[in-house]
Amino acid sequence: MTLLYTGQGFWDPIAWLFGTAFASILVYWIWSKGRGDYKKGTEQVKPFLCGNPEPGKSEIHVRASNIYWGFVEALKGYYEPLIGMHTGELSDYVGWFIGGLALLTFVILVV
Amino acid sequence: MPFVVVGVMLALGLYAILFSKNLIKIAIGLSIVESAVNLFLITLGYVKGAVAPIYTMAPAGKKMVLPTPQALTLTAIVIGLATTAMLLSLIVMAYKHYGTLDIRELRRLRG
Amino acid sequence: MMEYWAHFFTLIVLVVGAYLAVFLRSLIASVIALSAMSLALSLEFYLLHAPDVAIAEAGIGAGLTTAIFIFALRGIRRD
Amino acid sequence: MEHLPILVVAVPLFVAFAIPLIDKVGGGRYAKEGVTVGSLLFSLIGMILLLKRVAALGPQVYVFGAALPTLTLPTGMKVPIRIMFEVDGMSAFMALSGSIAALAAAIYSIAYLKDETGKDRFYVLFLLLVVGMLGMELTGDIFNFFVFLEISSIASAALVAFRYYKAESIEAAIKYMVVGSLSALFVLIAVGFLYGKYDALNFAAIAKRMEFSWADKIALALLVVSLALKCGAVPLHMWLPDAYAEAPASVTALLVSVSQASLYGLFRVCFSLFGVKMSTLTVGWIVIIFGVLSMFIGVTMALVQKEIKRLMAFHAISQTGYMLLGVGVGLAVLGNPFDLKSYGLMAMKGGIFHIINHAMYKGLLFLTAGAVFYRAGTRDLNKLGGLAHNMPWTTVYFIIGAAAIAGLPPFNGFASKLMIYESVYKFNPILSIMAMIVSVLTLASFVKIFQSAFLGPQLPEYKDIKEAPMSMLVGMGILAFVVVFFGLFPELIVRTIVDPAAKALVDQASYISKVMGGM
Amino acid sequence: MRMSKIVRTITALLFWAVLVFGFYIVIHGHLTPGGGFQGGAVIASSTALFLIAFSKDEFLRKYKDVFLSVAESGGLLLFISIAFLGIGATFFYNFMANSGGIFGSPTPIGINDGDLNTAGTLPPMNIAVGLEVFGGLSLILLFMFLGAYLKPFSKESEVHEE
Amino acid sequence: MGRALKWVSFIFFSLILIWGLVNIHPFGEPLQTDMDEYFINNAQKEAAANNVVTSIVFDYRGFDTLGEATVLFTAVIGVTAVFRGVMKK
Amino acid sequence: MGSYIATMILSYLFYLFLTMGSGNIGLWSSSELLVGIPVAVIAGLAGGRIFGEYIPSSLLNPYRWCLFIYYLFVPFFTAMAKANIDVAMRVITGKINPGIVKIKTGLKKDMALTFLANSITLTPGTLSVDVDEEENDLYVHWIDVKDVTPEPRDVCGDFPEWARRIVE
Amino acid sequence: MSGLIALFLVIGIAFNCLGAIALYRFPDVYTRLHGATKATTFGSIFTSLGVIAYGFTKWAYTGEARFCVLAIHAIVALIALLLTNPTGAHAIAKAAHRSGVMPKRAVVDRLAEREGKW
Amino acid sequence: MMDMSGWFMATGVLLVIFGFLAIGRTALGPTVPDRVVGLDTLNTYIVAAMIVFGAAYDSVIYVDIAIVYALLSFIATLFIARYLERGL
Repeated sequence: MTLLYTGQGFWDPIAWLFGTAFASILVYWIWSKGRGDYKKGTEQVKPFLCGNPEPGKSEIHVRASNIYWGFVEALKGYYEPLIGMHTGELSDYVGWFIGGLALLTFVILVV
Repeated sequence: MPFVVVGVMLALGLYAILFSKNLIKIAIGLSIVESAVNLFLITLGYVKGAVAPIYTMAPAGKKMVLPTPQALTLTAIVIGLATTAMLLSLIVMAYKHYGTLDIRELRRLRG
Repeated sequence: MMEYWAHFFTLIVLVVGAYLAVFLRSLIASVIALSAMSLALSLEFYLLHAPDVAIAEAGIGAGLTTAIFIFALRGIRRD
Repeated sequence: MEHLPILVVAVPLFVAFAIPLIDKVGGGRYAKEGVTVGSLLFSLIGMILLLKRVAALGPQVYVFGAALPTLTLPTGMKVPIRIMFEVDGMSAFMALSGSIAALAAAIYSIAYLKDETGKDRFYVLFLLLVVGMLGMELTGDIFNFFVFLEISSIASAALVAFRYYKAESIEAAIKYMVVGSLSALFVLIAVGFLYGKYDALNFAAIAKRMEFSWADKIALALLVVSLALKCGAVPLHMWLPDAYAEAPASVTALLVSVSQASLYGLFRVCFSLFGVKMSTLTVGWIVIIFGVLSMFIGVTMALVQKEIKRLMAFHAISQTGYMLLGVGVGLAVLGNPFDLKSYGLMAMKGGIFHIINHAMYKGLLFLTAGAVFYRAGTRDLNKLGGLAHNMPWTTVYFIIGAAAIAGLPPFNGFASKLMIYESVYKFNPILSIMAMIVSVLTLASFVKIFQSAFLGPQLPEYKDIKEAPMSMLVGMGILAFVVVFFGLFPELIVRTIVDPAAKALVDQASYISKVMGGM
Repeated sequence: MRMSKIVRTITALLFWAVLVFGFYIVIHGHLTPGGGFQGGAVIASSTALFLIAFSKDEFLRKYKDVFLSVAESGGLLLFISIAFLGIGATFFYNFMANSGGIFGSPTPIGINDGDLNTAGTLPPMNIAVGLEVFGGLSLILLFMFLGAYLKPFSKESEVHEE
Repeated sequence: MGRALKWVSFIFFSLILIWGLVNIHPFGEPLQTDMDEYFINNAQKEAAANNVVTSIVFDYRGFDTLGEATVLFTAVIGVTAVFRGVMKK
Repeated sequence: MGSYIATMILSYLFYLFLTMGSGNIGLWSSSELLVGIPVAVIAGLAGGRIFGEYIPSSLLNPYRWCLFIYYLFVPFFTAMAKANIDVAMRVITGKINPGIVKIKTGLKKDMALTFLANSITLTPGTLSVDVDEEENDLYVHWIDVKDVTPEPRDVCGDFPEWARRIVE
Repeated sequence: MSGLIALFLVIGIAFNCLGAIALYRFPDVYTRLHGATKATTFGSIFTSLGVIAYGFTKWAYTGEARFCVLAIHAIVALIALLLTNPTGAHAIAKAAHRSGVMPKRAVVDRLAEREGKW
Repeated sequence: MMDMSGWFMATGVLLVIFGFLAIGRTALGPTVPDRVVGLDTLNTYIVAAMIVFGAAYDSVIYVDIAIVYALLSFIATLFIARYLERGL
C-alpha cells in the first residue's frame, strides 16, 4: 500500500512518519527535562539587546529582496546574462522560438 | 511551384513577426503566416487535371482533388480569424493602457 | 499550360501583396496590401479547385479580417 | 458506458454553450457557478470511471459518427477515416489530473471573483479551457489535437487578459497570444507534412506508416519545439512567467494543467507517433537537455524574483524540467530493452508521477498566492509580511504545497523526485546531481516566500485582514488533501495509475493495434 | 456618423440581397460550395455593411447585442444537440441520412443536379453553424467597433507596483 | 537575444523550411490518396451529400467542426470579455 | 408594412433566381420553393425597414422597370461605350483638364440621386465625388472642364432627366 | 456563335487592359479612378457577357441545366459588380478628398471651396 | 461542339496579369487613396477572372464565389474608405 520501490531503494512514508513521530517525542522528552523556571508576563519574555531599545516590528522584518542577496551577488557573472536574456520584448520571445526551431531541425535532420 | 510561394510567404510573415517593432505589424505577420499555412494545406491536396470534389453539376469524367485538406483548411481559416480578432482586441486594449504599440516599450514584465 | 500561367501570376500577386503588407511603412497601407493578398489567395484557392475554401477566404479573409483590422487601426489612432 | 470518453468532454462543452443563455434568462444567483462546478464534477467522476475501464479493458477508442463506437476501420479500408478518441493509460491519467485541478480551481473562483464583472464570460472561458485541455489529452487525431490546442490557447489568452483594467495582464496576454498562435501554426505545418506524406491524420495510422524520412524529421522538429514552447521549456519559456503571474489565481492553477497537456502532446508525439522508428537517443537527449536547462534556469531565475506568483511561475518551469528529464531518459533508452527495463521505465514513472504531483501542489501554491492577493491586495513580496497571524489556514496550505514542491518527506513531491533521482543516476550521474541541487534551490526560494510573506511580525497595514473565504478554502483544501494523500500512499497511486500510464507510453504496438487491428 | 447618401442607398438595396445570398449558401451547403461557415460569414458581412454605412446607434437599434449573443449560443447548442441526438449509435452519427424523412432521401451516385432534400443531419448542422457564425462574427465586429472608441485608461492605473 | 543571432536563425530556418516544402512532392501529384479516395467514392452513399467537402466537414470530421465552432465561440467570448466595459452604460 | 412585404417578395424572387434549374416544377424543385419562403420572410423582416426608407414605392410600377431596362441597354450603354473610348483616348494622349464642379440636380429622392451618381460615374469624363446631403447636389470630378459653373446638361447629358423619369 | 463570344472576350480584354494602363498613365487619384472604374467595369461587362452567351448557347444546344445555371449566376455576379463598382469608386473619391488628397492640375475645385480648403 | 475553354482560360490569365499591374499601383501609390484604387481595380479584375475561369473549367458552381467576392470586396473597400474619411 505505501511501500514504493524506486529502482534501487524504497520509500515508505508511513514508516517515515512513525520514525519522525518517535524522534519528536524523544526531542520533546529531552526538552522537558530542562529548567522550568521561565515565567510568562515578566521581563523575561522581552528580548535583551545589550541595553539598546528594541527595534520596531516593521524594522526587524526582513524584506524579500534582501534574502539571498549574497548568493546573487556571488554569482553575478551567471545572473547578469541570465536576467539580460529575459528582455520582455516580444520579438525576442519569437526569436528564441525560431532559433530553437532552426537548431533542432538541423540537429534532427543531420543526426 | 505554390510550395515555393508558401515558403516565401512563411519567411515574410516570420520576418514581420521577428523584426518589426509595431504590434499591428506583428498581427499582420501572423495573418500572413496563417495564410501561407492554408495555402500549403490546399496545395497538398491538389491533383493535376482534377475538379473540385462536388458532384453537383460537375463536368463529366474528371478526377477530383483530395477533399480532406479543404476541410482542414476551412477549420484553419476560421481558427485564424478567431486568433486575429482576439489578438487585435488585445492590441487595442494595450494601446489604451500604454499609449503606444512599440514592443520595446511594452515590457513591464521582464527579468 | 495556360493554367500554369494563371497559377504563376496569381502567386506573383500573392507574394507581392505579402511583401507590401510586411514592408510598407504606413499601417493602413499594410492593411490594404493584406486585403489584396487575401484576395489573391482566394483566387489561388479557386484555381486549385477548392471553391469551399475560396468562399471562406473571400468572406472571412478579405471581408471581415480587413474590417477588424480597420477597427483596430481606429482604436489606436492618436486623437 | 462506452460513450464515456465523449461525455467527459461534451458535457462541459454543452454547459459552456448554455451559460450565456442561462445568464440571459436569469436563473438563480449562483446558477452559473453551480452548473460549472456540476459539469466539472461530472467530468471528474466520468474520468475516474473511464480510468477504471481503461485499467480493466485496455485502451478505449471512440469513433465519432461511425455506426459503432469501436468501429475504427471502415469495411475494406486500411486507414481510419473518422476522428476518434483514443484513451490509453497515459491519456486517462493526464485527464484525471487535469479534472481534479479544474474542479478545485472552479470552486475556488466562486469567492475569488466575487467583485469582478463579466463572471458569466469567465466561467464560459474556464469551461472551454478545461474542454480544450481534456480534448488534447483524449484525442487520437493529430488535426483534432491542433484544434483543441487552439481552443485552449485562445481561452487561456482571454483568461489571462480577464482583468482588462490592468496593463500588465493585457501585455502578458498579447505575448502569450502571439507566441502561442505561432507555435500552433507550426504544429499545423507539421500536420501538413505528415498528411502530405501518409494521407492519414490518425496518430496510430501515421505511426504505422512511419518511415522517418526527411519530411518526417522536419515534422518531428516542428512538433517537438512547438509543444516544448507551449509547455514552457527553457529557452522557450519567456511567455510563461508573464502569463502565469498576471492571470487570476484560479486560472493559473488550471494553466499549469493546460501546459501539461502540451507536455503530454510532446510525449505522445515522441512515443506513440514516432516511437522506435526515429533515432530515440537523439530526441531523448534533446528532451533531456530541455529538461535540464528548464530545471536549472527556472529555479535560479525564481530565486531573484520579487513577485510571489512570478516566482512560482518560474518554479513551474523548473518542475516541468523534472518531467522532461524523467521521461526524456525513458525516451533515450527506448530502443534498448535492457536499459529500458532496468531504469528507463522507472525514470518515466517518476516523470509521469511528477506530472500529477506538480499539477496538484503547484495548483495549491498558486491558489494560496491568490488568497494572499485577495486579502492583502498586493503580490509584491517586499510589501508582504506576517500574514500567518491572520490567515492560518492559508499558511498551512502553503506549507503543505511548499514542502511538496521542495521534495520534503512525507509529501508527494518527495516520492516522485526520489524515483527520478535514483533512476536517472544510473543513466547519467551528473543529471541526477543537478536535479538534487535544483531541489535544494527550490526549497531555498520557498523559504524566501514563506519568510517574507507569512512569517515575521504582524505588519500594521495588514492588521485587520481576515482569513480567505470559505469556497477558496474548500478549493485549496481539495488540492491539499490530494497532495497529502498522494504523499502518504505513493505506492497505491504508482501501481494504479502511473504504472499503466508509463506502460502505455512505451507500448507503441498496442496503441497502434487498437486502431489498426493486428500488426 | 454615416457614410454618404449614395452608399446608404446602395446598402439598402444590397442588404437583403446579401442576406438571401448568405442563406442560399448556408442551405445549399451540401450541394454547392459553401456551408455554415461561409454562409454565416456572408450574413455577418451584411451586418458589417449595415454597421459601416449607417451609424452604430442605428445598428444597435436594429441588432441588440442580446439577440446576437442568443443567436450565437443558440446555434451552438443546436449544433451540439444534433450531434448528441446521434448518440444512439455514436456522437455525430448521421442518423437522418438515407432514412427517408426530412432531409433523408438518398443521393444518386455520380454526377447529378442535386436535390435539397438529402444529406441527413448536414443541412440542420449547416443552419446551426450559420446561425452561430453570424452571431459570433457580428458580436466581434460590434464589440471591436465599440472598443475602438474607448477612452484611454488614466495614468494612475498604469502605475506599476514597485 | 542579439539581432545577428535572430537574423542567422531566421535565414537558416527559412531556408530549411523552403527546402523541405519544395521537396515534399511534385506539385499536383500526391503520393498516397487512399483515405481521400474513400471519401470521394463513398460520401454520396454514406452521407448522402453531393458536396464531399461538406460531408467531411460535418460528418466524417464533424468533431473538428465542433471544435472549430468552439474556437470561434471562445474568441467571441474573449473579445466581449476584454471589451466588457463598453456595454456598461 | 408594405416595404416589408415588397422586400419579402423581392427576396423570394431573388432566391428563385439563384436556384433556377434545380428541378422539374417549372425550373425549380418543390423543396426549393418551400425553403425559399422562410428565407424570404427572414430577409424581408431584417431588411425591410431600410429598404422602405431608401427605395421609393414608385419603383413598384412595372412600367418603370421596362423604362429602366430600356435605359440600361440603349442610352446608358452607348454612353458607357463612348466613355470608354474617351478614356482610351485620354490614356493614350494623356490630355486632361480636370476639376471638381458642382451640379444642381434638382432631384428629390435618394434613390434617384444614387441612380444618377452611379450612372455618371460610369459615363464620359465624370466621377461623382461627394453629395450635398440637404440640397441633393452632386460634386463631380470632371476630367475635361469646359466651364467652371456648368449646367447639369453639359456635364452629364440627359441622365437627370432619365433618373427623374425612372425613379420619381 | 463562338465568334461572337470570342469578340466579347477580346473587347473585354481590351478595355480591361485600358484600365490597367490608366492606373499608370494618369497623375492623381481621381483621374485614375476614372480610368479604373469605367474601363474595368465596361471590360468586365463584356467578359461576363461572353460567359453568359456561352452558357445560354450551350444550354440551347445541349439542354443541360447546368449551363443555364452558369449564365444565371454570371448575371447575378455581373449585377453585383455593376452596383458595387461605381459606389466603391464614389466612396474612395470622397474619402480621398476628405483625407486631404487634392486633385492635381485642377482648374476648379468646388468641393474644396465649400470646405474652405482651396 | 464548341470548345471555348482555351479562349476563356486565356482571358482569365490576361485578367490576372492586369491584376498584377493593378497591385503595382498599390505598391507605388504615393498616397493611401491611390493604393485603395489599386485594390479596387484588383477586385474587379479578380471577379471578372473568376467568372471567366468558371466557364473555362466548365464548373457551374464556381461562379458563386465570384458573387460572394463582388459583394464582400465592396464591403472591404467601404471600410477602408470610411477609415480614410475619418468617419470611423
